[in-house]
Amino acid sequence: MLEAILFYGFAAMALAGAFGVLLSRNIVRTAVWLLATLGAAAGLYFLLGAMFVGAIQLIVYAGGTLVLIIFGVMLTSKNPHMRFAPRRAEVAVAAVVCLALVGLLVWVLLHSTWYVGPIVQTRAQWAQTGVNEHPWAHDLQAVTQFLDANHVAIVDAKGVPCGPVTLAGLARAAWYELTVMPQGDQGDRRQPLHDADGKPMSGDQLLAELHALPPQDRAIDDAALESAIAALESPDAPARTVQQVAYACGDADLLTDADGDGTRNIGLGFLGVYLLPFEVISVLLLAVLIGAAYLARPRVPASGGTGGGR
Amino acid sequence: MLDRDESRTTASLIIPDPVDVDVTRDDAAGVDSDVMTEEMLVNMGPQHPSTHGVLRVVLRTDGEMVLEATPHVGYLHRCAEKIGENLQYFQFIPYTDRMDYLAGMNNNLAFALAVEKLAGLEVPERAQYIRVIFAEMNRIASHLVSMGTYGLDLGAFTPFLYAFRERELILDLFEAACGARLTYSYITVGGVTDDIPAGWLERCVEFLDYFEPKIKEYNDLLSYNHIFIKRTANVGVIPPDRAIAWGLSGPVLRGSGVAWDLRKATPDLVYGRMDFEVCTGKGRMGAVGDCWDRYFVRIEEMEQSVRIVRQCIDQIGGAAGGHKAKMPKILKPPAGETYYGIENPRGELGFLVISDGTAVPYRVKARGPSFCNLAILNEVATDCLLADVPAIVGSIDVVMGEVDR
Amino acid sequence: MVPAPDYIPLINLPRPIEAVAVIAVYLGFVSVVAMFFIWWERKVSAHMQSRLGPMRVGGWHGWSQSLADGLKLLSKEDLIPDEADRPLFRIAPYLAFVPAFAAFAVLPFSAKFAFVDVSITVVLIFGILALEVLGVILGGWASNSKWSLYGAMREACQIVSYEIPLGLAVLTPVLTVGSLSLVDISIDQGGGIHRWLAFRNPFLFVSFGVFFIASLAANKRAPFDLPESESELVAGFHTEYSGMRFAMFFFAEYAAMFLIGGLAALLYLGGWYDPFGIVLHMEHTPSLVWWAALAGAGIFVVKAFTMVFVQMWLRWTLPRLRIDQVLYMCVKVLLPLACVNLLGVALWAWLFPGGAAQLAVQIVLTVIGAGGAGAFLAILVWAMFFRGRGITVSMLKPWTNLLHRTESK
Amino acid sequence: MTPEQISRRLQDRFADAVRAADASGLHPHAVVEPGRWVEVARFLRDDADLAMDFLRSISGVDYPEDGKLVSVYDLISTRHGHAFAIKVEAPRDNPHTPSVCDVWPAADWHEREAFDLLGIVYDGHPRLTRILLPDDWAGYPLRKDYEFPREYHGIPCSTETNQERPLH
Repeated sequence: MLEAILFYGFAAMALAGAFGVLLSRNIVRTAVWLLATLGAAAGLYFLLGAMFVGAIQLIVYAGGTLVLIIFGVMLTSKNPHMRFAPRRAEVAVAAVVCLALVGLLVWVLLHSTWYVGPIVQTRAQWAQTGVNEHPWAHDLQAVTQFLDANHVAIVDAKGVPCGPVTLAGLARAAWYELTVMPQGDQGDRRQPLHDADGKPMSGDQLLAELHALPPQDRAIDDAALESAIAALESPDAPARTVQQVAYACGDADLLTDADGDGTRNIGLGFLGVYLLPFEVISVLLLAVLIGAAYLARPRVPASGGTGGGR
Repeated sequence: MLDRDESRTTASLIIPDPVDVDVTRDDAAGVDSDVMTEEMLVNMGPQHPSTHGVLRVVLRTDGEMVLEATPHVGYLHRCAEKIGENLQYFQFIPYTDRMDYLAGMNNNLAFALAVEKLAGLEVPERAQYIRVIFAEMNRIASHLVSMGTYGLDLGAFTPFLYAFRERELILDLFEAACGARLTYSYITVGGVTDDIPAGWLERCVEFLDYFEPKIKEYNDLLSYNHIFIKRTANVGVIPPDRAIAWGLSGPVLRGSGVAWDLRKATPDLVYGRMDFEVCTGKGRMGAVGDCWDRYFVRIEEMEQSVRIVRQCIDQIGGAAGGHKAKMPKILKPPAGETYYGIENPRGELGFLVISDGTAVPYRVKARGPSFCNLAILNEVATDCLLADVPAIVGSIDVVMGEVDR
Repeated sequence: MVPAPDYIPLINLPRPIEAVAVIAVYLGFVSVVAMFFIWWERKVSAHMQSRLGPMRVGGWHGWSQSLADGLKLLSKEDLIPDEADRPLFRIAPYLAFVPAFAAFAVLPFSAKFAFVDVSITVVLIFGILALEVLGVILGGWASNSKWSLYGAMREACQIVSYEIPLGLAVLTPVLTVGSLSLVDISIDQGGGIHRWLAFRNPFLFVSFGVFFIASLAANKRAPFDLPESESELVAGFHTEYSGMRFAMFFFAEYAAMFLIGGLAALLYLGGWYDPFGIVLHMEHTPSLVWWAALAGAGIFVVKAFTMVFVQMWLRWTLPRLRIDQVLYMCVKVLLPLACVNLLGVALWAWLFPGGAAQLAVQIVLTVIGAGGAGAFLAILVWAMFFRGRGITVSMLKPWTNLLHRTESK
Repeated sequence: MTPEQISRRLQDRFADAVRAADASGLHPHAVVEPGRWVEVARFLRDDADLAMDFLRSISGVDYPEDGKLVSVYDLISTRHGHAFAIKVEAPRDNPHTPSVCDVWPAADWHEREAFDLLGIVYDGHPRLTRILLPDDWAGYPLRKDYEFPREYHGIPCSTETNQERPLH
């Protein structure tokens, strides 16, 4: 319920901000409306659980770009009430460009496949699945079946199926095999994976269970499972922990989503798959920096105010 | 785009009324590639925390860069000179107090000496010693205030309070001698109004012993503070020849390395018998004649004043005569004129007194040191940053009462 | 990857209600602390300047002085300059006020009292603090006075340029610990003063200095308080503000001071762990887990207060820097230093696996760091109690013998 | 150099320009022709023996009975230490005196003050405007026959109806 309110609120704020940017005449007012839009975008990112991207959005856009816009305005504007009076031709050109953009946006909207699968990513979405407990709060009894490549159905201690949990969530629960905190503390949310008699499940036990699954329950194709199990049983993989099993079953970046908000994904993405574009952008920014430094070079020799006879 | 020169000539200090500027019209001449920051006329004063008193400096700035700084004075003008033409000689003494209200004793002394020279009066030796003691103590008090407010101008709040803690003790001594703490009128024509109370000299020595280590404390706290040096060294440099050409005097002149001190150049009273050095700026932290030098000259002068007062206190025992010469009921100096200048804490305070034989002077002209020192502000403050203007004004140490008279 | 302690909700209510309850506690605590700082700064600056500071308002040492200031500001007239940009003028104080307090949601006071335990709390704090700049800039721009315009311009270039060294200085501990979450960083520093990150290796030692200086600048404090420099710009960006709006700027500054103090404690000075490893031990014994949380929170607050005291100490001793010196220091001194530290820490982690040599380095640095701080404290105590007062009583003796003045010596 | 030597040196250098030189009194001075005053000033400053490089003050004095406004220039040499004064007279009704701003920049503000309070116009001064009084103030206060204004911009100035002349 809260997420719905927040989501629509942020969306409305973003739209209002965008219109504000279009309609307001005073340049500093436009900057404030832009702030509203960027803030709303950050809010949406947070709602999506992408905390890192939301924070970076705030830092870079709201804190950086916007400040520089206002700073530029302050230095160069003749007076605060400067109005824009665009000419007829300019309005026309702007209209054409905008319509083209809108068209592109609509096309993308229509053609993209909106995967509306029961992916459990955030606590918010988990709440919608009717279970108001935190997924990790359960005594995760056993993995009953694979729902799809990335999800398993889990039965808790009382045998009640607690709905789809991502392997990531499973790995996270296992990740916190609590060497520090004793298990079983009443308020403890992060239960480790237990086996039947209450001991934390080890990698081998999970492996055994996955083996024991009847084929039809295995949504994952056999080849991947076999290869994973083979890799696990190879002599040089001594400590088979749950997350290694999860890692073997899922695809490469399964484990990477362990902490749930994608920072690791972003890092791997930037330095892994998309290294080249990342470097190109940094070179571009360097050029911008040098340009700005050149533009703002001091025309009057600011020799630290030595003054003296003129 | 408003043409740049047109905005320079309009001297209107208020922001021009909103104009519908068609930003997109690209007239080739107006817009050049660089970032065109717009010049502003900024009014620093007359109500401004760092212009000592009611000084107004109109700054033409381009961003943080100050292109021109024109001081406007006259907000504290009380036409003291016109009043001087309607008062008897000794009645004008209280007016001299209010000129440089931080160094009342020195102002009285200047006028009293001018009138005594005009009237050919001979002041007893003891009175001369008392006058030198009070003049030098007032110099210390005045330099303390200038050191404290200079710290304030640069953002260091604490030295101001330490300086006033010491100044209070001097004011207590003055209060014991003449009852007043700011406008004393203690030194009058012919000597001093009253002799110093018993035990005053011992308390004065006690103060000097307490005060001497304090100067070292100020140096550690402010003078050698790295940020203070960064803010004042090489800022507002006045070369010696320009200083003399502009008629600067006092610590401002000596800060530029010119060893010109009226206590040595034209020694009056008992200054001849005192041994003290003239402290000049040596460019220790930057160029000779920068703000730091002017500031440090004042600190060194405080030490010299302490030496002078100690010597006076030793020698006053042997001095003959009372505290005041025998004065006629109404002083009618012979017709004539004289100009007499002495070394006030801020520079040369000189009085041109013209008498026409009656009991009232024909013309009294006061040459205020701050009036002359302030004139160079425009030349020094161009091409400096906005934050340097308070530093330069503070180092020139202006008292508006003396500028506007 | 050090496993984080488990996370216990304070009260087992459904999430939103729990959130509201915790917000009330956090904001209440933080605003009381901010009020305390206002009073404390006046007392600290007073005693540094050989005067007493507030003594009368509300009894002992004028403890309710900041309350009285708040009420006074409330009753003051809220005037808006006529040529000002009305809506912006009104928004600006909120934009400056809200981030300073919002950032506390993410600041963990102790293992248990981490209200929002997201694994990237450091980045979140900087995201939230980035908004504060806008409040000040809009405030300066909207009040349509030349002084506030200068204040806003200085604020813009100072804060934006100091975010880079600050960010890098924060990255160094994150790099050593390997997690962006403040909880993990603090846990890594448990178990004794030698494990504190500031003494972990020389690069971190220097990076603590860089962090503190950059945080002073980012918080417009002490030698970097150019945006509201009284002696040049009258009152900088909040020249035209009065009444409650001014109080918001004022309040936000002190809350941000507490935040900076907290961040310094968490990132470099061992979070909520005491110098002797007691709290870590308590956290391990199941029965004392709750007491460990409370003790941890207490130690964290004490550390934050000491850092705030150092900020105040600097304010009342150092004069103000000029804007070009501030930027020179940022670009030419702090930035290269921060980069070198970051590189150094990475190399250190790679070349210096640990063990005895690492422990030796830690102990040496602890002696230098803690020893230095202890020496300062000793001088402070000595100066307060043993240094002669200077003004002898006889100097202040009243002048009783004024009447019978001696004629001659 | 003693004042007598200075005045003698001046007189034989500028026989026609320097008139009555009274070197004996308390205020040794010489009266100089306005026409040649800038030339004499430059000589005073640049001459090696005189080296009067420090202009202490310029005081305007009003002598209504002689009908002239005198500018008194007090000079001193920071090199030799001797002081000397120069007087330049100007008629009272249309007082014009050449400005010595380019000889001694110090004269800038002193001349503006003399202009402001006595009305002596200094030709050649870069910005001869009022310095102490408001720009639109009428009259020159330090003149003996100055009539104190009844009010200024609505602010009542003086209540005495019949203002008696100054004491002399």
